[in-house]
Amino acid sequence: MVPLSWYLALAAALFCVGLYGVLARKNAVAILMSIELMLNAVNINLVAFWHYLTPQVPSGQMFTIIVLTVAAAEAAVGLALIISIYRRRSTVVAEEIDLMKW
Amino acid sequence: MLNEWTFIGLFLLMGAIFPGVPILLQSLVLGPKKNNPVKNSPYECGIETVGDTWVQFKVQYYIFGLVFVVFDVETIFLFPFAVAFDQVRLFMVVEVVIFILILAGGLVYAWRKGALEWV
Amino acid sequence: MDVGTLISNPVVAIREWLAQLLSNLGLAPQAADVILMILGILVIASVSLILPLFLIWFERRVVARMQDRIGPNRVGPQGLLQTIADAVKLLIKEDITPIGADKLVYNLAPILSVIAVISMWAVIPYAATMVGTTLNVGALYLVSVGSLGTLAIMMGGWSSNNKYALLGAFRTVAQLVSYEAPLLLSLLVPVILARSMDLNTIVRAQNVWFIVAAPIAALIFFVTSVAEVGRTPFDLLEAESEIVAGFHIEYTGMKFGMFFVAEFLHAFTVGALTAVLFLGGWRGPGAEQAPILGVGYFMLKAFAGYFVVILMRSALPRIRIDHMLDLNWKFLVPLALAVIVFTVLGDKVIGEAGITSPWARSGLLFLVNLVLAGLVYAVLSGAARRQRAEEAAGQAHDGQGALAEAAAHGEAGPHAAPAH
Amino acid sequence: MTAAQVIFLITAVLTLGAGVYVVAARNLVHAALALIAAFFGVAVLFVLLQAGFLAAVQVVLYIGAIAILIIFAIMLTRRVMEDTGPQTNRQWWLAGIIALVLFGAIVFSLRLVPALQGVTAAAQPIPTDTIEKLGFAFVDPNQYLLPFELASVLLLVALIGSIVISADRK
Repeated sequence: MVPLSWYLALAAALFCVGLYGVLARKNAVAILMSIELMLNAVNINLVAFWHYLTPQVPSGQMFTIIVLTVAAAEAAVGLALIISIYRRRSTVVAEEIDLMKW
Repeated sequence: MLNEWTFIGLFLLMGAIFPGVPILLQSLVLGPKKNNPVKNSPYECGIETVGDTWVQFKVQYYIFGLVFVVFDVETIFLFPFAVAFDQVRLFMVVEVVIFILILAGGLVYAWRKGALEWV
Repeated sequence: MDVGTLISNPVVAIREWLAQLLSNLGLAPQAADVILMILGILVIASVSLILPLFLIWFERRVVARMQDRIGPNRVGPQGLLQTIADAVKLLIKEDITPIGADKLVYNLAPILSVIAVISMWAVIPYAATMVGTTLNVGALYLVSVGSLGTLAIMMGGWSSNNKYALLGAFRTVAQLVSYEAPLLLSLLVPVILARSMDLNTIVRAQNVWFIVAAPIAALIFFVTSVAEVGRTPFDLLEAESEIVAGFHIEYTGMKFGMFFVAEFLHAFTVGALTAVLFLGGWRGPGAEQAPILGVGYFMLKAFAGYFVVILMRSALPRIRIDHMLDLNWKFLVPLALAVIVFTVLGDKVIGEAGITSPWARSGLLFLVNLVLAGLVYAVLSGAARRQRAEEAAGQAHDGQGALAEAAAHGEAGPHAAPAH
Repeated sequence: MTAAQVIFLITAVLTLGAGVYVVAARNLVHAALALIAAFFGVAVLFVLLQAGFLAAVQVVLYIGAIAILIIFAIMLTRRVMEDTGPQTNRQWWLAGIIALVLFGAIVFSLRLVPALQGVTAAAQPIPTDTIEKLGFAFVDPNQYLLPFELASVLLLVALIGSIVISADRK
């Protein structure tokens, strides 16, 4: 069988890739995609812990579904914000969205 | 349980090979290859293409996607509930009805706000 | 090998015989399992890919009959081989990739669209013992592979570098994505009634066909499924007369053929799924004892569903885009939500009251549906009456205005003046 | 090496590769398609972890809904397609260092937890009625009723919020 540590390492790697994307990408939509990657990494962790440690209790799967819900809500609101900003200012570059300095 | 999913995995693989073979057969072996720039240009009923392919689309399309995502997530919650339906009591069913009604409120809001109109 | 079993239950008999053969050859049981699986997949996949050859002929003949024509009747007996001739024609056509197209995505899209449809057949039960695999999330699996089809169309439309194709892709989102919401909701109703997402369990639970207990859900499921296929009256994503075939405008040869095959197989799958979820699937007299009969019943029901799809296609005009969206969001989605609320409450109350006879339960749920239908009728007729009243008031107002205007400009109006 | 390990390694490499492509690709639609591949890889991992329901949900929700929404947003903000300059900001090297350091820290701290070492099989057999338990847990007041109802409120707020944000006319 696959050891638990493999899943955890993969999740950590995926999380860090997502983190790099969030910090380094200029495009706001790309940043949002990187956040989705990070959420997926978290989900891998939750399901892996559920499978290996507490398979009798549905908590791990429960939280995964809650994370999915939050991810969906976040994507919906985030993309709506980006589209709205694009329509007002014709840009989706995160650095140029500096309304506070306007 | 893994056995069933192995079947699905192999099926998806085979589902890619089956249509892939005739496509490759046609494009690599059987079909003629006499390309020219005019033949390869985008088809617009014989008229030359003007401007960019990326015409601007309405934000209206996005709103429908948005409402869909919300209802998609809602239904995902209801599927395990449906499977456990024999165990749940009547008051738990009422809880689910409240859950559905809260989201129906969202639909009503979108409707009243005019977000569901195609303008 | 028992001949009786071979005739009445061929798949299991052949499977056991092959397993015996493979273990005699000295293969490990797991390897034998995988080989049997691959054989099963080959059978299901090739049947579902050869089936469209027949379906296309069948549909062309039926549509021709509806339009008082004969349809394909030259190649082979009754034109049966016409589709094969067409496939050969597609095979020897030139493969064109338009300038500026995204090569990888462009070539992947038709394959993905076939995968999306063909994969549904992995979980559809043909008979009591004949099913690709019993997945405990079967119903959800159907939706998940179905959503790959939406993706395939978007990929095809985006990668073609063509305005019409992109427009088609966007209409796809407006239509396929919108109609997925009521599809999911109506799919929930048979799952509630059967307390399982496994399709074979859903079929076994139908001592009384679910169409009795959930007629409205069945109707919603059927309509939204047809919309998901994207055929008339819901063919806005292709709409030859407006956006010249939409997302597959640039596709030629076999790639176009694959979109075509996927569409026809999907249309038949709609019939098959309606049969499985609402019409009792393979159930019928003697189907438990002789599964081969079950295949017959299943195919009969699936073809009945498919026939209705064809009738809809040949009888109805294309729906307008705003009407299409209104039908979905202002009618089907609220109705599906109401059906779920009524069904869960009704079913639980019936269960708590201690009624277990399947006929009584289905009958009571049918009454619940009837009440809901009455409510919907009352709401709709009320809304229609209000709208008519508003329109009448508006028209009366307009009419008076027009009359006053005509009076002000004289009898003939200003444009007729030069003629005098 | 068992079959499960081989499948895991292939899936892990493909998922990570797709993830790297998401953050590195210049063409955003390609990045979104790579994101879909990563989602699919995670679904395969869920299957390996015997969470078939979550795998199906992952495909329905992430690929069927969220990814479509993202592709859609990319198509609506079409200017981003014309971006030819660098797709990363000036501090990309700093971001890389942070990500690498974090990865190192996580792996290091994982090695410090003795409870995680050598876990290669599930502690208890995986129950066959996971979905049923999940469904019951959602509506049982003693378990997760509050998150369940809160989820619907969250979705309602998200729906109203995004309609308000995106429906304003210029």
